[in-house]
Amino acid sequence: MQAAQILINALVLGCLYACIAIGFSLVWGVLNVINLIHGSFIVLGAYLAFGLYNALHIPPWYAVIVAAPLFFVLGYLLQRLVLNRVITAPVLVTLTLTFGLDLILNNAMIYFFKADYRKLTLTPSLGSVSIFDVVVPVDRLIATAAALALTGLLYLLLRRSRIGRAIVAVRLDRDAAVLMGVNVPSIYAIAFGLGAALAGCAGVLMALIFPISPLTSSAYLGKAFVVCVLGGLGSVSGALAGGLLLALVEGVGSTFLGPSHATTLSFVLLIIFLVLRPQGLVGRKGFE
Amino acid sequence: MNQSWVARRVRRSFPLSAAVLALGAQLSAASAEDVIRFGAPLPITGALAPEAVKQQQGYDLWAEQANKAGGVSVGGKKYKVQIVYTDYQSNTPRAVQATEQMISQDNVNFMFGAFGSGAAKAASTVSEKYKVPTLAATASSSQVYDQGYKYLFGTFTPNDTLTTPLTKIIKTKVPDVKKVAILARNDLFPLAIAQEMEKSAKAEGYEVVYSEKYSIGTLDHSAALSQIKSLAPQWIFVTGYTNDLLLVRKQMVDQQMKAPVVTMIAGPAYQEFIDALGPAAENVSSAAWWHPAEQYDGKDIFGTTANFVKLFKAKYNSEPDYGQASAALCGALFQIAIEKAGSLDRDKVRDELAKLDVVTFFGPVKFGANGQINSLDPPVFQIQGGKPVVLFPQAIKQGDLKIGVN
Amino acid sequence: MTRSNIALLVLIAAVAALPLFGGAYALRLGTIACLYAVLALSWNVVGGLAGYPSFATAAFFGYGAYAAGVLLGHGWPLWAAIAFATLSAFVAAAALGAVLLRLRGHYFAIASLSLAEVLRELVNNATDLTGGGMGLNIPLASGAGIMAEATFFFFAMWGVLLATALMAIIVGGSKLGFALACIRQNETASSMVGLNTTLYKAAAFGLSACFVSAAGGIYAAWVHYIDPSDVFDVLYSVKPIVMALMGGLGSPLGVACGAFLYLGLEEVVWRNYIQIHTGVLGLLIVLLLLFLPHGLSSLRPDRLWRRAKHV
Amino acid sequence: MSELLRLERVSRHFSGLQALRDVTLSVARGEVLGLIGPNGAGKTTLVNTICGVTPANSGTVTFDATEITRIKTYQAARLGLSRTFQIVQPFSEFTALDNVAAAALFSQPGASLKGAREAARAHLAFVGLEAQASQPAATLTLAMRKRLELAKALAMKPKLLFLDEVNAGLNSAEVERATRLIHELAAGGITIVMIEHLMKVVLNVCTRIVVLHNGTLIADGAPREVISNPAVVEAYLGQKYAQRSAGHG
Repeated sequence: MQAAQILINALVLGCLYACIAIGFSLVWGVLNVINLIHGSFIVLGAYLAFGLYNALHIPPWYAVIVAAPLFFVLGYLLQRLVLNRVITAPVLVTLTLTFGLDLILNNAMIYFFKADYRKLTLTPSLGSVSIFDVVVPVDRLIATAAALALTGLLYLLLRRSRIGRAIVAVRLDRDAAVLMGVNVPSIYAIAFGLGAALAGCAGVLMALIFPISPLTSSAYLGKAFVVCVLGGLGSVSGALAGGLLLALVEGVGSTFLGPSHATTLSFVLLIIFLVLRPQGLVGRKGFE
Repeated sequence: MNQSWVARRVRRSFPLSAAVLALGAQLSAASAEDVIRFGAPLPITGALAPEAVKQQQGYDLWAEQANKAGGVSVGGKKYKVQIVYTDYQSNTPRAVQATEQMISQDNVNFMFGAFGSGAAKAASTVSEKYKVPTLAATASSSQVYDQGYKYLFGTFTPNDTLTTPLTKIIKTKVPDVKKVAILARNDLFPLAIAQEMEKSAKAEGYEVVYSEKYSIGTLDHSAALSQIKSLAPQWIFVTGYTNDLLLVRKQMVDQQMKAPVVTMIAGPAYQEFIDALGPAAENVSSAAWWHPAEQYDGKDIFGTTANFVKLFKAKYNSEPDYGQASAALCGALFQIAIEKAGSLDRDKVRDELAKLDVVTFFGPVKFGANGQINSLDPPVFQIQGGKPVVLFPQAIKQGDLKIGVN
Repeated sequence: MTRSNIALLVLIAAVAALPLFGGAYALRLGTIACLYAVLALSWNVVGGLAGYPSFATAAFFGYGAYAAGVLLGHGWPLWAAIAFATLSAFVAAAALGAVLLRLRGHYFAIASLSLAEVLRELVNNATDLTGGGMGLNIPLASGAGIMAEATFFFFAMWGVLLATALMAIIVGGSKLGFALACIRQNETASSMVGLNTTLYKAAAFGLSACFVSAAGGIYAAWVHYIDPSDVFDVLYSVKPIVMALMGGLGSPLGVACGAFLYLGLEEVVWRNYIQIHTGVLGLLIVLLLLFLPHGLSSLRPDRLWRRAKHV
Repeated sequence: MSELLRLERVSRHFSGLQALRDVTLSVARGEVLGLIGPNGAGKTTLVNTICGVTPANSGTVTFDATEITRIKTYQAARLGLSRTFQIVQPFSEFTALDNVAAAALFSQPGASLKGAREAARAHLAFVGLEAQASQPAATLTLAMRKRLELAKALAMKPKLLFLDEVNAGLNSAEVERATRLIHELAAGGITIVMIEHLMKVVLNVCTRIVVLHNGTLIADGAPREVISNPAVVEAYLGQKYAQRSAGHG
């Protein structure tokens, strides 16, 4: 019985992890930038959901629709005005720059929202549903469904739309894309905007389940790292594969080794994958 | 990927102007006419930031009351009170640096300890060396007071004073409790409480079927909780800070975990915990070093507990919890000691603190030889009907333990 | 022995004069300044010279703090504990480097970043050895008064700084430094001319670890109480990079100046903006990277016209 | 003449693409072997496989009587296998002198930096670059960089030198000068394997030619015979043209 419960937990959590990681993976894959603000974007999204729910009673699954454009614009401007100036710099500079930006954003959130923990509690609490004594909370199911919808939407965008094809082209080979007439700087800005929108939406969904505080941004960022490396970069399937693997490892690990070893296990797994299979489960070798 | 863009070695014949060390060193020390300055290092940023807000509220309330009453009388002369804050970023080494900076640079007269047992302990080494009396408002672990320091005092009784009375109540009130599960945050204070709990439980003959730690920043506890659920303990004991306990409690409800007794320490005492969880907080039991329902008639500036609660609500319009109360108490105790010593001499004030035996709004205060208070019975309480109800000590009992948490 | 290296040694000698006129707090700042310079100079060997973006400094620092802390707890004298921490860090980092340094760019950055995470969790869970989440008490190395202890630890850290600076200078002029420069410019071409890249990279990673570990050990003895989330804090990995970028990558003198400058800024910012100092620090980092990618040393007038040509 | 390099049934594939198929080849000491074939025939892959950049998936490579199939690139360099790159790979921030010094320093373990710099100066003089000794490599012209590659290869005191299209992108005067250098090297007794498209140079310098097409050796012999061999012409110019030229032999 317990095995089924762990499996279901891992499945549900895995989709959430995928949703947390997909924006980060897109920015890393396309712009070749490790975006350390990603965690704080998620927390900002959670605050937005908290504000909308308490002030205007807009439940999170609708708030996602509000969050996406807002965060897209935020991401687009941030890339255009700040990140674009150092986009050709080595990883050292871009990574440290996003670290600096994260310090600013995180500190601003502590300053304006005060650091204490907030929890978005839906007044008609949704309780949980149980299928032959495996119990799953409804709000988590909704978040997982929305997460899958979000990743599916991105998958379609990348596959079907012109912008999507251009983004994938830039990810595969920037120089070739330029020759094909792709306006790379604007694609960078759009991709970063998309990444921020995905982070914001993930944050809104997380607000359903986890407490909201600027201090959780590093936890979200850590998960995004591990999921990207395990699953493989810049692709939706990679994020899903990585998310599910991480959730399974943490679930099994904490059951048999104790919860405090779960995080250790995930980072050890990260290093093993990095050394043996840097392109991840489903990624393709051949790009930095 | 060729990295010559920045990493190119730049040949330079002569470096920048002289080292900037001098730039950072000096800060003008405020002129100290008749003002008593108290140093208060707080984790304003970083993981413990929510606790800093509470501590500051306690200190400010006392300072305001003291100054409103004309200040602290030192040998007949009235001195204003000023509290010097600094942010040590929830980083213990920074707390040590902040303590030394306040003592040697800002020339504070006395010190309030940093938040929590770890930082308070590390910083106490510095204040001990400078022989500055320090009152730690939130350091409960006995390890903090095991270095034989003379200038360190703490207003929280040892951790076992929380777990032992609780275990006794459960032993008498809930006879069918046999198996106990303990889940603790891997941090000094929560881990120390969990270890004390394990001792008290085993002393009462309970079988501890699960005793594990969860790492700081864990987002998802469902794996650990489902394992606990499969062991079906009657008593689930979880330690951590407000955020962790909110998360654990919510995920227990998500997994429909039921148990006759669920105890959580250091969360339910906070109003945010009750507001955030609503019905899920029902019947969760806990223990803390102080509770607004207590009725003590103190000799300190606040007088009765009720008066303290009234003043606190007037200033911050929220129920005070034990963290805020303890911070205000430290101010009040310093005031009593200074007025008794009749001087700002640190050794005299220290001796007064050591000899202290006074009833305050917080309860009877008497420090043991190691500086840790040993005269209080921390109240045990349970959340009933959305309000914390005191179960122990007998003097302020408000209700009986309700069984069954779902 | 280039002029900039001589200037570096002169600068370090000048720092040694601090106890003559500084109080206990100035000594504390001086000790932290030496610590920062050790971190930055050590990082520079693998980050500046070899061009590998290492975020592993925090892992080595934490390792040194706990290795020495545990040994001091078991009665070892301070110098023995520090020596062990230094040597074991070199060997461990060299072995680890041979594996991790096969990765490049982002992948190496992430692997080195998660090194500190893994080490912190291992220490967190080895409760009986390291005290785990409860932290570790380290017995007082010397029970003397305030000034005596402050001066003792200042010179201990200063000694490590001197050793690190000498290492940086020697490596800069040696075959190892030359090899690392080749690797940074073009690793494939380097192996084509017979350069055993794995060996030299592992040596560089070891050198970037041993003195940081020594500094970690002295730090542990100095603060008497350490806990995992403090000594494995990611800031110990990021700060040396910002310092090196501030001073101008590659040259030991620039990096050391960057370290001292960073401490000055951090102290001023931390003192005056209680609520928003992390934000201000973030702003400094962003402005530095956007407008002064070659570090402040590129501000000198005679270099300005050359920089203009680049833009 | 004793044999210096032997390849037996060497194959190499890149996940599906069969770059080399059962190549068997032997190179004697002092030979100047021309390695020709259309683009994508696997010429550079063959050199990379010998030097250990892309180790062979099957078959064996023996050099100077020691098996080097699984060798690491830096070990190959130290055994005296040195090469120039089709796309030039200098250490751009180093001066020309340091570029060559790097080769001298690391190819002979135990060499000192000072000694390597002195040796480098001599090699630079040999290729006529001593005037540019203290110039950063990035500022050299293409022709100069090609010669710098040559000087670097020489600094490794090679027993077997691979020249990968060393004349590509050079004007006729520069080709003339490069060919003279290769003559001098061959005269000095260094065994050379040249990947080259300019038939004029091949015929002028090479003592023997092998032709690679789709990863397999399709011809091996004296330069004159090989270039008139119909299979070779077909490989280069396609089916139709081959019949016509065969018609009037």
